[in-house]
Amino acid sequence: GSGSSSGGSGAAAGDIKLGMSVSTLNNPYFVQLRKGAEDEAKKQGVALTVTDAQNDASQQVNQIQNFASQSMKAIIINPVDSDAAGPAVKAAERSKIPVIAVDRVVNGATVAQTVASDNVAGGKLAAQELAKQMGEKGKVAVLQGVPGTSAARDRGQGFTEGIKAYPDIQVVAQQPADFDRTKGLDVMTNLVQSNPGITGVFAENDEMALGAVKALGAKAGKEVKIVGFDGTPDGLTAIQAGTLNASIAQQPQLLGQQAVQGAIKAAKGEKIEATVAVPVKAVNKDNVAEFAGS
Amino acid sequence: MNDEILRVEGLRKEFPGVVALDGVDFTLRAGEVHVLLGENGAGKSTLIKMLSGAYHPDGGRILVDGAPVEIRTASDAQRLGIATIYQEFNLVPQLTVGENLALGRPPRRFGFVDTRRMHEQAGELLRRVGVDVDPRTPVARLGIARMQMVEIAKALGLNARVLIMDEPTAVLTTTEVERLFDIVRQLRDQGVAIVFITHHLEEIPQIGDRVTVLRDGSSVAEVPATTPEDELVRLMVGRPIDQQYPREPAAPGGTLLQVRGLRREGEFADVSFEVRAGEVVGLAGLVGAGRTEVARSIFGADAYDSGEVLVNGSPLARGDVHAAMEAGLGLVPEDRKGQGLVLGADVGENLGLVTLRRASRGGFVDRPGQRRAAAEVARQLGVRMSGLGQEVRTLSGGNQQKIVIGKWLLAKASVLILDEPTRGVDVGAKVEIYQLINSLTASGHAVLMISSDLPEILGMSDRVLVMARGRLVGELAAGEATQDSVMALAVTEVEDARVH
Amino acid sequence: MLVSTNVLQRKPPGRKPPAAVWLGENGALVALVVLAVALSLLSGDFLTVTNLLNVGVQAAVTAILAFGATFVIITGGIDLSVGSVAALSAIVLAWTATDAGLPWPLATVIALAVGLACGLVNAALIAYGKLPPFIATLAMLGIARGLALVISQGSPIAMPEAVSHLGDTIGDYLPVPVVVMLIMGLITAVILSRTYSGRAMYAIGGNEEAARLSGINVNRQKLITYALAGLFAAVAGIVLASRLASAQPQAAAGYELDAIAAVVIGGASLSGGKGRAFGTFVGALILAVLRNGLNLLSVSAFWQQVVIGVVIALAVLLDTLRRRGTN
Amino acid sequence: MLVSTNVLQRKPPGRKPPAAVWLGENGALVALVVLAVALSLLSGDFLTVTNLLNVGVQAAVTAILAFGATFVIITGGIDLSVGSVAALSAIVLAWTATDAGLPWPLATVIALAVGLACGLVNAALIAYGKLPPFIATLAMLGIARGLALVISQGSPIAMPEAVSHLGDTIGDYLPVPVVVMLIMGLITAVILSRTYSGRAMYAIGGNEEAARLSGINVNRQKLITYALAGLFAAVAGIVLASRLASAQPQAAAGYELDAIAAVVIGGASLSGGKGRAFGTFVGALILAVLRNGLNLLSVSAFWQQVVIGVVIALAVLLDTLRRRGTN
Ligand SMILES: Nc1ncnc2c1ncn2[C@@H]1O[C@H](COP(=O)(O)OP(=O)(O)OP(=O)(O)O)[C@@H](O)[C@H]1O
Ligand SMILES: Nc1ncnc2c1ncn2[C@@H]1O[C@H](COP(=O)(O)OP(=O)(O)OP(=O)(O)O)[C@@H](O)[C@H]1O
Ligand SMILES: [Mg+2]
Ligand SMILES: [Mg+2]
Repeated sequence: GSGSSSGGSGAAAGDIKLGMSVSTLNNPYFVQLRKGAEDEAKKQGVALTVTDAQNDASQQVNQIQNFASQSMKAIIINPVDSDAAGPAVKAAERSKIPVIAVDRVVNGATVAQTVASDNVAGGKLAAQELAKQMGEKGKVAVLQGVPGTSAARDRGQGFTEGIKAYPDIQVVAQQPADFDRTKGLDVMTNLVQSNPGITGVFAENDEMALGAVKALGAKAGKEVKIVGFDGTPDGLTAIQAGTLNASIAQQPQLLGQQAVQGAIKAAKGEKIEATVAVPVKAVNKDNVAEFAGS
Repeated sequence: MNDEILRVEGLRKEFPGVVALDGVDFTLRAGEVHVLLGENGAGKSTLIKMLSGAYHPDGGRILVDGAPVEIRTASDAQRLGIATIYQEFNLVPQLTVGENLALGRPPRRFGFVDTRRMHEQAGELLRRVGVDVDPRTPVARLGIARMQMVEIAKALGLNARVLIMDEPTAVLTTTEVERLFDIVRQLRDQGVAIVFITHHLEEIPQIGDRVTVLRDGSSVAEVPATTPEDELVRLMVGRPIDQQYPREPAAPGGTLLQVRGLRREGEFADVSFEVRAGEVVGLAGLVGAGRTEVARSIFGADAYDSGEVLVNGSPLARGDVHAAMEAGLGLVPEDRKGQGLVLGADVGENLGLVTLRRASRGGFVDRPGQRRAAAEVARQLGVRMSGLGQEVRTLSGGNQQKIVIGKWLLAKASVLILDEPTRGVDVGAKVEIYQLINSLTASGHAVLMISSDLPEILGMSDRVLVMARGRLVGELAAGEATQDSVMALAVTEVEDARVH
Repeated sequence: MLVSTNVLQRKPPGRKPPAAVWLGENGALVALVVLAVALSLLSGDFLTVTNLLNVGVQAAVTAILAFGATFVIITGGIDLSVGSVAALSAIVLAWTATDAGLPWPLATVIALAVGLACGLVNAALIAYGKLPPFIATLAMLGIARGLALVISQGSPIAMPEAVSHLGDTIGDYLPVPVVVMLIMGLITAVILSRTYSGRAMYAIGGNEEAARLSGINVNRQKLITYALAGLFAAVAGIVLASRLASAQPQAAAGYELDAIAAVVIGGASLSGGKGRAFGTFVGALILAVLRNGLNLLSVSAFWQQVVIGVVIALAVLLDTLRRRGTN
Repeated sequence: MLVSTNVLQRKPPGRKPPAAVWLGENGALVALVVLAVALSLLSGDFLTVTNLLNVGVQAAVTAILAFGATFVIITGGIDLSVGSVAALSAIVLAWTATDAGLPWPLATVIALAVGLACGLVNAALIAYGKLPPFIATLAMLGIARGLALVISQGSPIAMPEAVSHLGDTIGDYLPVPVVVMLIMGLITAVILSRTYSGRAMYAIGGNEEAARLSGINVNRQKLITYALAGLFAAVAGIVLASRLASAQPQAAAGYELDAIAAVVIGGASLSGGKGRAFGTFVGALILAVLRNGLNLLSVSAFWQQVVIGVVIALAVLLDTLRRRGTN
């Protein structure tokens, strides 16, 4: 089973109960993040409860409130939206429960620690990586995530800023594919029709990138360079196969692991760093072996 | 008796709050027409629904050919050779006539429905009952009367040994009734046993052999069909009725309703007449003559192409029910289920529907006041119900009809158009409705009454208009109107307004 | 008088005790109670004042949307746009109050007007354009969401401080969303049972043709019905945004199904003519209690959807079986 | 007898020319043609063979789901679970073929059986449990999705090579999904118009009581109806996963609304008794053409939803207005 509450085997960490609200489990990236957290919790022998906010900010508030009534010792929040997470965190604050933010920052309230890799920075890195692969010239299409979500916003913003540095690269189309592989396939197929000269694709997550890989068939990774985001297992496999050129790996498992470590410390009342930066890395054919193992 | 097909012993059926049947005994022989008689709500329909598998009895038993049987579903009944024409139509409006006739048992070829043969067979059946309608017409396009004929054809198609007909004549005119009786007699002579329910007592000696009278859910008598009407009424209602059509003419006043040159392409043309205060004007004609269409157009329920309707001298906007009501018109529609009632709502709610606006102040409804008024009308009409809270769907057919009339009686419309108002209403309650019509006209209101029940038209109208093929073909004063004179007009050869 | 009147009951009316009648009409309530009892046995955290207030807050937005949907469903229609309209209204409020710099009371009025307008467009398409309600409101679902994104440029907008208090508590305990939910519920109950329009909604849903021939201006009443749904959606959107102190263009996505589910669990029928404010309220509470309980019990995320599905089916099954038992 | 019966019939049948009848019954087709013409004027890339085949492929999954939903909607029901069931079936196929190591034909049969089973559970809840279809299938929506997540642990599973050919083309051009869609459409048309069950579906949707009293075993026909919807969903799920060569637990989320919209755009009524396979096909094409066109025209992400909403409303409006003109 995919039991999310990994019971503590040893009483080493006492009866520490942690709650974690993940923005969505619709996406392998967050499934990885959860896995990292659960593995760490098991290792440290604490009870961790994971809930899925299904990309709905208000449901996330509900979950944080519910954690507070369950008297969790610390709460990990993976915000659906940075701004909307504020009131939720405030609610926990009132109950004097420390909150760790993971993957996205929380605005409008103070958290004990933020464990994140920067999406905007990731977007910039993606622009650099794609430019490098394309020889700094050509036409690019962008597959956007669900409009209005912070990941789509930040990655898009980072990419747009980053790509400006390359005057010979033109962004000829930006279309939403909702972080979904099927939509990535359909939208890419359509874009190839209207923009036959595309030589580069940036997809705001690996799922859409893999859809684009399908759409481009034999051209994927060769005539048309594709850069994804997240470094999911399927994405890494595609990089090894040479159909995906690169992905911005955020090491979600590491994020989850760090967050749990921070939460345990906070629960015990220890002092912790305000921010833990988990590096983003461009994964490509050259370094994919390092990541594939993890 | 050796030719006895069906026997019912001590049958009981209870609904929440009502015992519909309380120990009914009844026998049916091959080759007879057995009439079931009883007031509205006496339990006739409930009884036959247990024979057809629509309801399951709470007590008693049913024997077919001397052996007790369980009839749980419609297919059980079909297997036993029992076919039923229900009081409320059971047709699928979206499907074609042919498909409705073969519903549940379409002819098949290689496992697939054989549409061609289905429609051929349907054509034959329709010819047998004498309706000339294309089997490929969707049922939704038929009028009430022709739907009834389709129902009859559908039951005939089952080639049953027992044929049950629940008020088949309620919406038919003399012509179709004659036609139906011919068919019934043929079937009877072939040995089919027929259960026949009607509120038209004059039909009993014409078609029946024996009569079983139900009262308050029990069988109270079994008499030959030749029993005099008075005696039947006494058995049914418990006391005699002295006058069936108690019309008390009022002095006619000014013109309330004027219809001038009304025409709708393909439906009716040149319809002009007036109705004066205090009058009851009857509108007669064969089925399909277009009376319903004219009535609906006057009331604004349908639009028309040209012509004019004036109420109290002022012209009425076309196709605007609301305006018609404001001006003082009312319409009791012929199709109570489709147009008259909110079946899922309760009696009080339905009775209060027309007067809802009037009972509202500043948007809020005076519900206690509405309930009181509803209770009063229900009492006047003798509605048999467990209370104002009973869902209209569960009322007997005749009682439903009383609700449709009742809600318009509450509205006190100055010109009330009644389309088949006493369809399915028992003799006693009919008299009550006629009395109410009298009191309306006595207080200066007027009534335009469409009815396929010719005696009713003759008995209650001060003046009779006759329509044929979408045109008004004649007008008869109360004195000159007789069965023959009206029918003679109804079949006049005129140019058909319905031909394009 | 020749005819006897309506006292034909040989069987004594056989009235049920009032409690039974009331329960009979509120089958969903039984399900809610069963659910609550089960949860308080399973989790010590469930039956605490704070948690129950949380459940109230968590039910509020769905309940308000569902109250609006109740009107529509009673007329035999459906409104898929409520979630999107809620988001659009909130975005309009936040945008007019911050970017356009209008005072917040004016911004609030504009936001409510936007909700109303969306409802009126739905109604016009349905009543005059004869579109099936499913299609008209599905179109509005996309349009309102799209406009919310366009106006906000895809980013959340902070709510004006003053309005955000709608997400707070009165005193230390009483959460404002709960109060708003109760008020909207009361308004719904009064409209449905006491006003002309409310009664007309039942008639239209029961038999539109009969309603029309009884002089009810069906088109006008449909305008009122969908306008109310739009207005309620705007209120729900504002409450939601206040809780988050931020108006999100993606807020309340998918809530339409929850709202409709609450109405149907509450005993309404999608074919119209049936439904009550109290039933809808109970329906919304069942959904909120269920989600809250699953969190408290730490049911794994993947299994939660399964459990929610099973419990919703069971809750309504309980109701239909019980009702069949009575008949 | 006073009159011969035949004088009653005066009105000649008044048939319209066949083309008009056909168009009149396929109003959505007009909308599709208008849309296609508009797009080919706006974008030179639209009217190419490749692009049209793309549109076909992109319509396939929705169309297959919608064919299944057509059965349900004709009976007056609704099926919200088709998207989830599609995902579950695909996951089951991929999982049994890879993790459990079964041969792919067996895995495929199991996947189809899973879809069928989901449909049967829906039907049992509706026919025997008397649950409203909305609730029963909403429950199944959650249950099937949850099970897909549980089985897959939330991660995509690779599809067996052999099955993935379903996503390829026959020869150089003809895409298999298009072929599958056409076959499923044909099956739907034949079932609806030629089989006992198909005709029974119309009868049940038009007047359930009449159907029952005519000896149709309504419960059994509902079982068949929802079972077909489940089976079609499984086929859609397998086609979808084959296109990606990977079964995704979140695949086809939200597709239920698209499927229902396709059916309704195609002329069916949610109150039952109406609907045709060809109409549904056209409805699904309209949605696919629309999405394809927006990509070709590079409409901005935020505006896309607005445009889709407006065009859907206009397409159906065109149909209702035209129909009103004729009558
Ligand atoms: N489903 C039901 N639920 C509750 N009461 C019912 C139901 N069906 C019938 N009844 C009641 O049973 C009684 C008998 O009804 P039934 O329809 O058999 O009368 P009927 O003799 O056919 O009358 P009519 O001449 O008006 O058709 C009525 O009081 C009716 O209200
Ligand atoms: N013999 C016929 N030939 C052609 N159309 C007919 C015929 N009979 C009826 N119709 C049409 O069927 C519809 C309804 O018929 P219905 O049997 O209800 O009669 P009606 O028009 O209501 O007349 P009435 O109320 O006088 O019986 C009308 O549109 C009518 O024009
Ligand atoms: Mg009866
Ligand atoms: Mg008529």
